[in-house]
Amino acid sequence: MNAPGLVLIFAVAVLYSTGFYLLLQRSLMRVVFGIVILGHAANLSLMLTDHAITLPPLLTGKDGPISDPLPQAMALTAIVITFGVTTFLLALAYRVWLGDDNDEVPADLEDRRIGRLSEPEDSS
Amino acid sequence: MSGDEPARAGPSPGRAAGEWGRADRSGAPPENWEAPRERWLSTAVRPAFGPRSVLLEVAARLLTPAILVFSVFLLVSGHDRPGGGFAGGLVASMAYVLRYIAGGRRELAAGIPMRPNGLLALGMLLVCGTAAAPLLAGHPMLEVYSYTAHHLPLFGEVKFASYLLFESGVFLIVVGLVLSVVAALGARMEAEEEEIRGRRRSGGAGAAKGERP
Amino acid sequence: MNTLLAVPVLVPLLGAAASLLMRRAPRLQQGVAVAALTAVVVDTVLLLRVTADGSVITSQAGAWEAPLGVTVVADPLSSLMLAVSAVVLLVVQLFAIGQDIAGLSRAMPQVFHPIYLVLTAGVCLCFLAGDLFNLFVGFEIMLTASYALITQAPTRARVRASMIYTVVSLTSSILFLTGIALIYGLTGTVNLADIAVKLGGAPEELRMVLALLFLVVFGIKAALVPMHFWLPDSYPVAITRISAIFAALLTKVAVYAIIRSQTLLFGRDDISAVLLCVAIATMLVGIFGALVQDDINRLMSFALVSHIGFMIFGLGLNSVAGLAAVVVYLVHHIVVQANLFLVNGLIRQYAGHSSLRAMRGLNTVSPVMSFYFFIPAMSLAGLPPLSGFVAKAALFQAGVGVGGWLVYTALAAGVATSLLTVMAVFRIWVRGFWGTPMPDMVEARERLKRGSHLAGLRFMAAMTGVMVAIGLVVAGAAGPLSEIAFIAGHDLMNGTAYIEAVLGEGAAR
Amino acid sequence: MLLPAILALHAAVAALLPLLADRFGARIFLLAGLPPAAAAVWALANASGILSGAPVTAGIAWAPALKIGLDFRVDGLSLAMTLLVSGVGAIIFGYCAAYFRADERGLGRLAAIMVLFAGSMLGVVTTDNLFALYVFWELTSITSFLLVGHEDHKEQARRAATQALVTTTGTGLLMLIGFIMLGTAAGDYSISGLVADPPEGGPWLTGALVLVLVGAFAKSAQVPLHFWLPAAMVAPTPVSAYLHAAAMVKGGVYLVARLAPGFAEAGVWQALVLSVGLATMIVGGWRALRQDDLKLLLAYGTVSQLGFLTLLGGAGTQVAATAMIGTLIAHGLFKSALFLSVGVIDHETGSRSISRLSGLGRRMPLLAAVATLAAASMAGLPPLIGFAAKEAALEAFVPGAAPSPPPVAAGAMLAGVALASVLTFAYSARFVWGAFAVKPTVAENRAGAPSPLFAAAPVVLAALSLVLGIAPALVDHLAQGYAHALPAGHKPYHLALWHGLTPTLLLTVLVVAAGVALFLKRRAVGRLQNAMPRWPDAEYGYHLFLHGVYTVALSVTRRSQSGSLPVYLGIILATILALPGVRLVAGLITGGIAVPGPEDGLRIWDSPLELLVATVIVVTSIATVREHRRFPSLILLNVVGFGTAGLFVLHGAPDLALTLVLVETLTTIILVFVLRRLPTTFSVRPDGWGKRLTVLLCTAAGSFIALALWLMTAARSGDPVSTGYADRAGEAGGTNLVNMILADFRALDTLGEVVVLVTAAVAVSSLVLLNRRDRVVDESSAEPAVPAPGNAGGTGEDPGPPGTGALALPVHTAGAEAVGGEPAERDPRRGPESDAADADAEAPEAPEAPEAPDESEGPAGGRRGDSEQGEDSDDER
Repeated sequence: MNAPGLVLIFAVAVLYSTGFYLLLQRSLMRVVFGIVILGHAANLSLMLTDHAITLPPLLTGKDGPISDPLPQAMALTAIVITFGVTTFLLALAYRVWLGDDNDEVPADLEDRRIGRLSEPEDSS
Repeated sequence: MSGDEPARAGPSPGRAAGEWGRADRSGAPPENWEAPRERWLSTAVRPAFGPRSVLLEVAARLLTPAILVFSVFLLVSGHDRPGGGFAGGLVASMAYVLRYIAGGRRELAAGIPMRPNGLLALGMLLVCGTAAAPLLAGHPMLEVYSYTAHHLPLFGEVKFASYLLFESGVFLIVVGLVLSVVAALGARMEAEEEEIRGRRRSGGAGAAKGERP
Repeated sequence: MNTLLAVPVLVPLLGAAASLLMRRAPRLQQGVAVAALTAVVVDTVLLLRVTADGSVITSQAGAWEAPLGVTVVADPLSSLMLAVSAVVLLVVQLFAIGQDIAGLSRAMPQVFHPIYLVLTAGVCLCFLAGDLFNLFVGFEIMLTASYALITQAPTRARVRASMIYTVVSLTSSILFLTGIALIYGLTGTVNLADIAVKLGGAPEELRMVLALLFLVVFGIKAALVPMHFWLPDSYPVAITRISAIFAALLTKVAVYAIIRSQTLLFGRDDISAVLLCVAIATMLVGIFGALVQDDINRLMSFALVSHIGFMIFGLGLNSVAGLAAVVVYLVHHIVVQANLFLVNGLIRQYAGHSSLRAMRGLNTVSPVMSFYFFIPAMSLAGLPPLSGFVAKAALFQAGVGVGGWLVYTALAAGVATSLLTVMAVFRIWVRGFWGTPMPDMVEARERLKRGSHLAGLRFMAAMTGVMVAIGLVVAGAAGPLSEIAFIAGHDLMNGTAYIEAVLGEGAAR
Repeated sequence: MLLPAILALHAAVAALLPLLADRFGARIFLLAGLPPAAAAVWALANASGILSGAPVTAGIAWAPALKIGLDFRVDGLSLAMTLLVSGVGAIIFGYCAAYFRADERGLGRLAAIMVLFAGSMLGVVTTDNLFALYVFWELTSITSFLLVGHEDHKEQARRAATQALVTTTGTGLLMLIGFIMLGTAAGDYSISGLVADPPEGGPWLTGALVLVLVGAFAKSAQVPLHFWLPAAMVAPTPVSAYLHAAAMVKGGVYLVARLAPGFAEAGVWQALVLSVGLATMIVGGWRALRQDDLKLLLAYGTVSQLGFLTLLGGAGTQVAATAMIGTLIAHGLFKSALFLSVGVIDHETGSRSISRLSGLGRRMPLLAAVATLAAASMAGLPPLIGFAAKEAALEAFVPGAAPSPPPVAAGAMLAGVALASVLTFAYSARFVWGAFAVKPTVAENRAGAPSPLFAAAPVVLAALSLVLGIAPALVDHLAQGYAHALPAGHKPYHLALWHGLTPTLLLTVLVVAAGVALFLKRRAVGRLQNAMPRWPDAEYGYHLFLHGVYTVALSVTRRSQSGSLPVYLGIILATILALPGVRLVAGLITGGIAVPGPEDGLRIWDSPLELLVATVIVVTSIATVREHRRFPSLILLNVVGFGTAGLFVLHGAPDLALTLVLVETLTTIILVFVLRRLPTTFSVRPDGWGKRLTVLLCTAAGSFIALALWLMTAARSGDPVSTGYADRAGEAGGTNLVNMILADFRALDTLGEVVVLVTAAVAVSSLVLLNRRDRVVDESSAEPAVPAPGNAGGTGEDPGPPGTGALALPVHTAGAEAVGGEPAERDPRRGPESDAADADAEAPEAPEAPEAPDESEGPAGGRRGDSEQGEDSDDER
């Protein structure tokens, strides 16, 4: 009886899909957006391991099932971690932009150099 | 956590230099993210966005103590109702972000009691110290100790628990994080932008007087 | 026990906090860092002594019992990893101090030491975590510290490289979190031992899905083919001390996580076939990449990828001997990889770069440095009598002992990879160390001899020498090491000891 | 336990030598000779005991759990090998003291490595553990790599060293696998135990033996793996004399002989050993016949002799074993003597080419006599030890004289041995003639006689050949010590000069006659050799192998390592789909995973509100993807966040919702800080297959995760552990469970989390708050390679090819301001733009160019000169 409703599952699927899609873009900012959305998706997934509509996990004496506090605590931790790391990613994106004057994820130069070789450079 | 203290508006550039720059052995000019670069900013301090709004600035100043009190409430009452160190810290830092948005980086500098780095280090010491203290008695780390004062005037029965210290550390760290991010991604960029603007002007006219005509 | 298990995490963190306050006193920062790391080394060695007989010790953070509170666990595998990592961390730290003395870290803000200590704590927490979510947190500490470190002295190349590194790592973190959600959804717990018990009652197919998902999650960080691309693009670009510690430790932490999860959590299902295929691909693709590189650091990074494949090979054997071989391999590889990257740091002093295309005659320029390079290079190539040989002998022995056509294929790939590794590392030797020295390298040597950097450089060289010596000690102590490795392998294959140590007698049923 | 101590002495002396080289010059070789001399003396002192059947054993535990142990066991065979390896070694070290000049480069290193080699070789021939054998075996490979490459400024030397290393370590690895297979089959890694009680036959054993033999053959330069040995002749002559005549190349022969008593009966063994040995013997002899460089002549002669030894060692009969020990000793003595003589000639005249030497017999009579004596031993003439050994060898294959090999094979072997002996005689004669004769067409060399010390070593070695020839009983004693382990023939056989008028004696006479004829007709032979088609050369195979490996490596790397982040992430997603994704689908199809029905959890929603919020999230997140303007997409992102927070509220998570709203607000503000600097729209990817594929991939991955989540949560049985928290809340003193978990129950997670925050904060500020001038730090000033005077940043160093450094572009910082003179990317390999990398790729290979002149010197020259005859003109890539 634990599984969440299909609507929410669908929402999670959409969040992950859009997050992944943004992540696969070349624009740095969209990559950051992707991480933010994926963060929501993961936190929502944690939440969905629990029964649906329930009371908050506050022991106030009210009747009724309370929601599972552990995923909430984990999601809270994850939200804050994601926030910290996202700000770093943002600073990094800004710096890439500062250096290259280009809002795109740069490709690795050495890889591209090797990619252009047609013959092994030395085989001795 | 002190509230708004206009009297401490802006640390002197020298002190700032000491904090940020000395460690850099290159002998480069000291880095001070908050102290104004007087050359370029003799007359005006721009807020982060748009023209300066006195109303917003005053509102922000007035709101700050209230927000801070609320954040402390969240911190202290976290064990029994929604809140806690994170929420409290985030709310407290909101106060500063608001001030920054309203009044620019100078306004921000005026409001904060301590450098973000100090907050971070202090918070981390608190958190880790609380975590490590039980080890001295051979107990597992992070064990919570509490002491209940039964007959306190005015408050009656009050419980002091070591997790409050822990939460305070969390609170400080969250505030420190937001402040350093605002300082880095907001104030710093702002300063750069002004510098560029000023340089462009001085390159043309040779006199960088102020921001506005 | 409580203290022993808490020190590797808390002491570096306290040191980091103190160190953050001392930004104006670099000497003091160095002192704090060395003191904290020394404490960790002493502590982890004691831990190793306690657990060397196969016992598993635990501590419940906050004194709450196991599935509720967070458990910190040390078994032979984790304490061995801790001890080796701590020693390597300390030596690299001292190397970094040498660089500071030589004035080579001028442009870096004084945050290296605190963040390095945070990295230490993160690595230790990963090894000690007895809780899946806590493992996630440990990973995050380690990764965030690594983001901060890889961007030290940010050139444009470094910023680019760290972008790739950060985004890939973040992706793996998100997937890790997703995996935790799935596991919690299925079992309702995050305590590793408890998960192990509860997964027993779960449908096998779902367990397999989780096992594979976690293989991917940790495989990204361990740089398993086909998820290895980010590593050779990012590690070589960081400054010496940082690429050394990254290459030595970060992937190994992920390998540790793979071992732990695939044995303790998913041990009852057999995904050896997948592991072996991944291992074959990783070994070959990695070493092929190494063969065509011109930059020593990049070459080493590809070789690193390739040799992760050896460890996965051992894990895929799914036998005590295989796991024991992996443990030996891990210890060997941590030391050797750190060593090689430190030597590359020394090479940069003479050559100014690490490209083989403009490098000749280092052998003549600095015989001592050539020695420091040759020993770990031999060891990496698995040539006797060094630790690499012991590890490889253990691995091949385990492979032959298991048998089966897939294992034989993997063995063949392992032999081919070993030969290609010989070719790759000796290519560095032949092209970079042999030949008539480049004139500017000779000049550089003369300048270094006269310069004010000499003391620092000597210290750096001495630390590299210490690392070489540690590598030799690992080879010499192969007896005790392999004994502990077999005990660890036995514990891993069995799992009962771990579960009962965490959850109490009889919990493993 | 003295033997391990002697081995340790080798290592200790080796460590000492580089320190002493500056002070003592070439005299350090006298010190270097002490450990081998000690080993030889030790062997002699223990000889009687060992030969009487009591092997000396010693052992040092290394890794017992892995069955790796340094166990030693010296029996008859080991004793013979020890005497050869260490005895001849000591003599050669003495010779080195005279050969090398004090100003030779890297003298200390050379001496040290030679001592290490001597120690490793001693280990090879005395150890009793398969792993330890491999250890010492590979140590000889590595030391020989360093010795061959000693003159590392020569391209030729580097190439030859690499070739030898790759060949021997590659096959060594196969051998290791073979050892492990043997050890696993027998449950024992001790060689003596393995030989005494060999594992059962079968494909397993066959495979193991083939692998082991491949390693042995490569080490002993057997056809077709022989090519590395002649190439390795670029090493200094004493090194060649030691490694490539006396010691290292005997390793494979030793291994064959060592295992023969246990495995000679195995079918594959005899077939392999006998055929390879025979082929090597003839190919080597045939090629030796036409070399111009004396050293190469000897090298091919060595190849031939090694084939001979392999043949004898593998035959597995007492007579053959006796012959093998005799030949082993004889070859070690005469070949070293000959190499050392060539060294003297080279040293005195500066040439080793037959076509340039003339009249040395007159100038160096002593040397000529010594070399002739040694060559006579090689040719198998009485009264030298070589003769006695060859007699034994012929005897071993007289059909019917021994139970194995079968008569037909034995006849073939006998014919082969005879043919090889003819060739040997011919090239021996050619050697003496080429080195010392007066040739009318060649100007006479002007060279003085060598110093007595210099000539001493060849004299001693040749004299030993003679003494042992006259008194072969000494060697016979050794030989019987080994041979008695093998099945006996019809009658006992001893090494002697005179056995009476036997068929073998007759054969010897025939051999000598044919050899003389072959020598006299050398011009005709040369023409014949030129006329013969060139055999497919194994060296060509080696180059093919290398080229193949590098081509495969390049194409794999080029295809896999694209350097593009979106591609990398796409592959990660694809892996998720390929591994757990496929598994999940497979489970659903086979029914291994239960799909919950309406009765156990399948429902659309729990409240209409949920549907509303979910719709908002879905719509806005899809809109975020489609929106390319920066601020609208930021607002959409924000709505996604708040929508998620709304779901949290519905799920009874006010703490979470509160935190998420706060975090979302802060994130938005910070995003605005950065976004206002960036372009107003994001770059858009063109529509097309790539985009469609991306959409498909992402949708599949997202759906997989959601589906897995649904199935997993549905499959949970039992309550989560968190129900325990409510019971313990009283103990902890609070009512908000989430906060209690964060601050108390699982405070360690929170501790870690805040550490992450601190680190992120420090990282952000250290990344952005750099001094202006350091904003983009120069690579070399961050870690200055060489702080050049007057250029503190070290930016003046640009060791790369010219032209790339200048391509460093100024960096544009915020807005349009260019930081002038920004020395961005100094690393020559990492040009800031692809043009730079292009220029780089096309730059000529500078490092190799200056070394071309070197190739005209040394053995390379000899080989080149030889190529006019159409041989060895291997295209060197």
